[in-house]
Amino acid sequence: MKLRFDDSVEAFRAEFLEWLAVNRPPAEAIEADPPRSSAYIPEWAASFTRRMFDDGWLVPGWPPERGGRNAGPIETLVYLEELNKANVPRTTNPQGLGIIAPSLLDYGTEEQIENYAMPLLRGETSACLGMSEPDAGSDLANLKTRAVRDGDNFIINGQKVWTSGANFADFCFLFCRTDPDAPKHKGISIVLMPMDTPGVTVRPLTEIISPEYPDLNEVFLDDVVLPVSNLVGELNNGWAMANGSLAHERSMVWLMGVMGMESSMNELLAEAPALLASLSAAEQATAADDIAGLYIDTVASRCLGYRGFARYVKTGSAPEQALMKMYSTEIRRDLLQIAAELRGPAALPTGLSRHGAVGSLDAYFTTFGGTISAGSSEIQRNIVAERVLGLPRG
Amino acid sequence: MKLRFDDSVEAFRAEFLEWLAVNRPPAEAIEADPPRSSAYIPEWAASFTRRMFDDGWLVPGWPPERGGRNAGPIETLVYLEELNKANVPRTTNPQGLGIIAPSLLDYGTEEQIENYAMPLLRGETSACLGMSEPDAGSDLANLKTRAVRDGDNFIINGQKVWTSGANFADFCFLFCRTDPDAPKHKGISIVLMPMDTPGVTVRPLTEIISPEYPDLNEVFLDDVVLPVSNLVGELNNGWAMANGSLAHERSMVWLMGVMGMESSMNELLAEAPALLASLSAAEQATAADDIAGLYIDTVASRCLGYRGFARYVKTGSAPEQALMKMYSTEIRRDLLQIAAELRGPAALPTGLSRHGAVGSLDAYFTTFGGTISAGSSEIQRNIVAERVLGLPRG
Amino acid sequence: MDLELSDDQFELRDNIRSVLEGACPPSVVRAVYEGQGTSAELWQQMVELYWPALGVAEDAGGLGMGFVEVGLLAEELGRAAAPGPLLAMVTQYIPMVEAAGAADPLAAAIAGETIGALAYAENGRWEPAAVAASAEGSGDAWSVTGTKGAVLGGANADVFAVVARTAEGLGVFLVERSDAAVDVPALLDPGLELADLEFAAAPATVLLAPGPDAEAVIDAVASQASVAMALHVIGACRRIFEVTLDYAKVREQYDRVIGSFQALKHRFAEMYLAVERANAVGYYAALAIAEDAPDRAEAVHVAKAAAGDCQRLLAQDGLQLHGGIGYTWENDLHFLLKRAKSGDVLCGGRGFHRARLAALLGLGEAA
Amino acid sequence: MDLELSDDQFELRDNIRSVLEGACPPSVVRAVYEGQGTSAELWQQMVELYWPALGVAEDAGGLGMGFVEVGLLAEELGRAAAPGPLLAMVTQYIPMVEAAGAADPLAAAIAGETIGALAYAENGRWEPAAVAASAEGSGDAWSVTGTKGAVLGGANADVFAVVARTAEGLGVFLVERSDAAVDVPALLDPGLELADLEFAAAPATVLLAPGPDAEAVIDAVASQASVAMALHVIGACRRIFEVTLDYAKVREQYDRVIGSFQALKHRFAEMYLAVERANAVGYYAALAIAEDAPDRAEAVHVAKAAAGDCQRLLAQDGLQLHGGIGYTWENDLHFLLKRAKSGDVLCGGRGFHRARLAALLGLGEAA
Repeated sequence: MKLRFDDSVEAFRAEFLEWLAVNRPPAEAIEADPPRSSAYIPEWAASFTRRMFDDGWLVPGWPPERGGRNAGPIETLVYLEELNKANVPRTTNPQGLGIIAPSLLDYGTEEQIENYAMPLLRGETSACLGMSEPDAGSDLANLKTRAVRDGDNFIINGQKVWTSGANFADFCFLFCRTDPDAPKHKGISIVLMPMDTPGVTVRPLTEIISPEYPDLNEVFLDDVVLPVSNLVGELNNGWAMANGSLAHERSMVWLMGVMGMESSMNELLAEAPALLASLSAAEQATAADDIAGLYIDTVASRCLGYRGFARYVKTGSAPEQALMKMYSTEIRRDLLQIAAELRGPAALPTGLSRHGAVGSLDAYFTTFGGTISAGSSEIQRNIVAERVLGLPRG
Repeated sequence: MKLRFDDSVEAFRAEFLEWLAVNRPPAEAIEADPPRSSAYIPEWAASFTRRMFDDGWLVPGWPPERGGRNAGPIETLVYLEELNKANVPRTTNPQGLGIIAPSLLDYGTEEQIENYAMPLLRGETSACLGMSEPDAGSDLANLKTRAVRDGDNFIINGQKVWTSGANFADFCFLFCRTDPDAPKHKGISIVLMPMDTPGVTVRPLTEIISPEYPDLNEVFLDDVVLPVSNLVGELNNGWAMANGSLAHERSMVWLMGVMGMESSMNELLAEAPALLASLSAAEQATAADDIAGLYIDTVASRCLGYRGFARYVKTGSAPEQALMKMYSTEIRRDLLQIAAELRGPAALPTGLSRHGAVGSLDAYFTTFGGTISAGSSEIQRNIVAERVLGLPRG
Repeated sequence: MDLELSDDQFELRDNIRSVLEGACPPSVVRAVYEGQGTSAELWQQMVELYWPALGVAEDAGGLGMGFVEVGLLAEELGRAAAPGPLLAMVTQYIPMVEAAGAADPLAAAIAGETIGALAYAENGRWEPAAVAASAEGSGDAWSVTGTKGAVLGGANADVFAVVARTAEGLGVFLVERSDAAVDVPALLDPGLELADLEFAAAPATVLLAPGPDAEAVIDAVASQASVAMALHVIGACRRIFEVTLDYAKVREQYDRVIGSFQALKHRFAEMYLAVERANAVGYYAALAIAEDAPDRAEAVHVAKAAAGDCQRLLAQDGLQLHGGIGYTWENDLHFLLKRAKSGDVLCGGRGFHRARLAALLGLGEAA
Repeated sequence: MDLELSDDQFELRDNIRSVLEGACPPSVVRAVYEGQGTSAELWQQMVELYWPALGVAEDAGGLGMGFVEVGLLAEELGRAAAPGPLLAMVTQYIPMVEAAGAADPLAAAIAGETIGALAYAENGRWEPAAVAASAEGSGDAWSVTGTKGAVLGGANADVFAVVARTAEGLGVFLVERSDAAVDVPALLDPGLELADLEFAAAPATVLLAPGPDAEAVIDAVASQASVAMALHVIGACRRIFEVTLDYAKVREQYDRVIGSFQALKHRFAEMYLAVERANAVGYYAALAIAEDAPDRAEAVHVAKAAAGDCQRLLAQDGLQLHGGIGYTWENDLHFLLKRAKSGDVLCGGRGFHRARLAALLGLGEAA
């Protein structure tokens, strides 16, 4: 155990900070056109992505020939930390940068890389991930969208739901069933689908907060024709690629949860004196105790994350993703619940911003995006119990 | 809804209080030889039981020919409340008085009533309930103790566990399997077994607190011979009688939980000023908040109990026993946890009394007798979910 | 002691519920949320049913029902997440006007001719000590200066009953809407019609002459309002529980209805307990008020604090167990979620009432 | 930043664990509980392994390991529910003696010739403000008057390092056992060897001369002791978790192993989180002490408070999920349950450390 990073890591940090100071998008530009949908690319984001990519800072962990600088995991961690501290979003299309582009580089053809992956990396386009379906929910094996071979084309019919960013994305990384007779886990393929293909209908699902900024969508696929050349990787190998795709950057996913909690905690601590001032002494003490409890969780999620990360660096496996996902999303929800109660009736106005200030009920409700999506807390608990603790299924 | 009882109920209460004032056992006698095992009968208890029975106050809800006075459920509630308020235990053999004696009156022969039930009611003997077994746990259907007919006798072999009071009881109300080929719920019978029958071995299971006062026992049955005349009710009808036996006074079981919580709460409120005095102002406020939360639970358990009781009086069915069992035992555990933390290191000495003062860790640990036995909290939650809320099994 | 509703009370509840199912289905709530409609028609229907007069004494022109019955109405309005002024009228403004013995304003309120709102809390605090708004004057000529926040039903009120401080203590003063600056923020739950008010030497008349008697009345009305709000929250929570339970019985995942998963079953048992717990102490408090029980003050705080516990769990698990569908605007669940959470912070939140309770139990600062 | 134990640290932990599995199996703990044995032999074995000297600087005759390593020892002692003076010696008395630079007492302690205990808390409070015991004198001639409660390891100690108040501030004084009235109550966990002490003008020598420097040392030693006690509690909790998990994998009810019931699975996930959470912040605090991090003070309170959360859940669910068998004296589980709960109230309980943390975060009264 040690608290400080090696000098080489600190040198890497310094180099990035120097670059960032020069190249960061102006805070006013971000504020004027903030990240909202998962696939909306404001102008500042497009140009910042391009600068990052050109200078080897968009995907520092990749080799130089792919636009990176072979940064190790610890350096990548420091890079992400500094972006967060600087309040600069690394991307406004996280699925595109984090999952789809690397999957294409791993499994795609040269042409697919050129036409689909590179524009993503240059900030020119955005992409969405077509996985969830109405009856499948979190259960990819139950996928029903069909792609039927017809000469050089696939004819695709089905429906996707909870598709983040489909209303702004240029293309979709679409999971569909190409062999209906195979066992459930087999027979799934991935196809690249431009969102303007005839037969694709996107219906935004407005959320319970800020209906003016929908991010989730239903995507209806009605005799959508795509060339077979849009197939990614091998036919019927989608399940394996999905696990590959989702595993990309999995070793860093925890950091988003930890940083989100830390930001909220810092915001709460900054506001707390003013919020506490109107309370009675006894209420102040119990509120302070609540906040202290949340602070413990903030520290704990950070320590758990860094410890798991150290294990990953050492052994290549980080078994605690499920625990971190469930924990960091739930404590953030708890923080925003307590902050809203502390704010009292002032928590009731809505629409201040997409996520609201800490302590608005708006912000409380948006935390359920974390506990429900990408494998609900209930599913994470199953995973912890079965895969980490070895309890029997059933 | 109304807060006050009818005048007739208040007249009943007054009559009982008058009797109790004259006949109650002296507090010093109780303190000198307190209730400990579930079947130990101190002298004061034997004579008090006899006086209660003779004057129609032991089982006031029964008809006069059985020693009661036909009191209605509301009167019976008031009677139990007043005994609790007066700190007088109604019996030191609750299974004998509450389950075994009434079951015998319902299902037993005249001879069984004369030889087994009446001595219980006169405070002359005590009895234990032989249900749980090592591999069956809470699952009576898995009962393995065998009774094999041999002429006019049963030959009984098997083992019971968690048998409260077996170390002091005069006889056991023994559940055993008399038809091994019948479906699990069938083929169970009840036999009266004097504890001094050859082949009966009792091994007290000392508890994690106060090992000097064991109440739970293992009971080993090794070729125990009992006359067929000791069979209670019909052969192979034990399951139905068990439900009948356990249902006796079920409408009042909640009251024990509520009264236990109220006693603990009152004790805690009385001690709280002294306990809080050594804390910092902030700690005082959070401790006060914790106690306020427990007070809410105390009031709530009382209100839920009385409401359920009113429903029972009205409709004859009280569906909330499972909820009340789980709730009242768990909040009592929570109260004793918080009280112990509040007491700090002073919670650590042991052996002050069987259950310890509120705030000792001794007392905390004994509360698990409530959450584990008689259907654990987990089983109660299943029952609530399936039988009350109609969620599917499996 | 009988803590179960009487047959008459059950009948009243069923009657209210059935009226609201017809007059205030989710589509009516949605119209208000989406700016496609107002609460006016619903309010008119309720006036015609004499609901504003439910708890008003018969000799004052009301239906003469007790406070338990008022609680039933508050709960059912929560269950429907009903928009509009009725909750504010029947649990805050009208009780204050009736307690003041002000015959004309009471008659106008009952008849639906005037919509009034009680302006009490400042800075989010539902307590006398927080009242900084002041009144000056005498006889019929008073003026009120100060601010009031999150006034329930204030958005559409014609008149405000303003609790204000004078040299003689607190009193209550009537101020016309036109004499106040009324700010109506965009709300998470627009149906509550909250308003923030500012009075700059606003002309006012006395409703309740300042002094110790007035303070006792203010306390009694505020207590009733707290219990009614508790029951309102509980009504929303019970409905969340019901729709979530129904959903769990039909929604399938991994080829099973999700309600058959034991972990969810146990959570439903917890939710059920939270609702029943809050309901039992909520009606106990209503009864304690109706019959002026000695533990009435404790019961009020217990009720609102337990409603706070209830909404914490029910909003959280109701939404969580619905999964993504509950997170969408087009599902009706969110009306209930927002009503439950909004109601918690009105009339004093969970923490406020727990602290007051602790003080009453002798465990801390005086209330 | 690397929050994982190093290979050396893992090796040390495994080594300690394996020694304790041999020298301190449950049968040894049971013998102490049942009055059939003492901790003396175990203590002697530990002395021979130089464990009392684990964290003492090499030039003072110790093994020169850091505070993280001391934490590992404390955790493993908790895992074994080990009886005897080692925990008190290695995490309280010896650090105080070493910090005081008292070569002879240190050498005697390391060699196992003297068993010492730190007498700090009064009235259950682990803080300077609670110290009412007073010392008078000068040079080598001092006397101490006052009472100390729940002194860890005090039952078998030969000498007490007593924190006492003087006109110059707090100091630490050595008092021989024979000069104190030592009361050893019957304890829930006799292995902790707690004692209540009374000093009536007891002859004493100066260990740490009173004044601001002494107060800083007392604070540092008390902080270390708190973190060590946190890790000790966590060690007991992790073992509760393991044996409960093992039990759930074999115990059948309703023809299934109980660990296959989803509601229990989710509770195991919660227990696992509680243990990992406390462990992560516990070692973070140890590291923060070892490297004198700027957030060291917060980290100490976080660690002990999180250990408090952990023992709440693990004692409760560990016992509950064992069912009746865990409730019996003959099962070994209760040694761990009692150690976990006892450790929580020592060195300041969960509530104390949360309140201190809140104060450090600027949220309330000054510490």
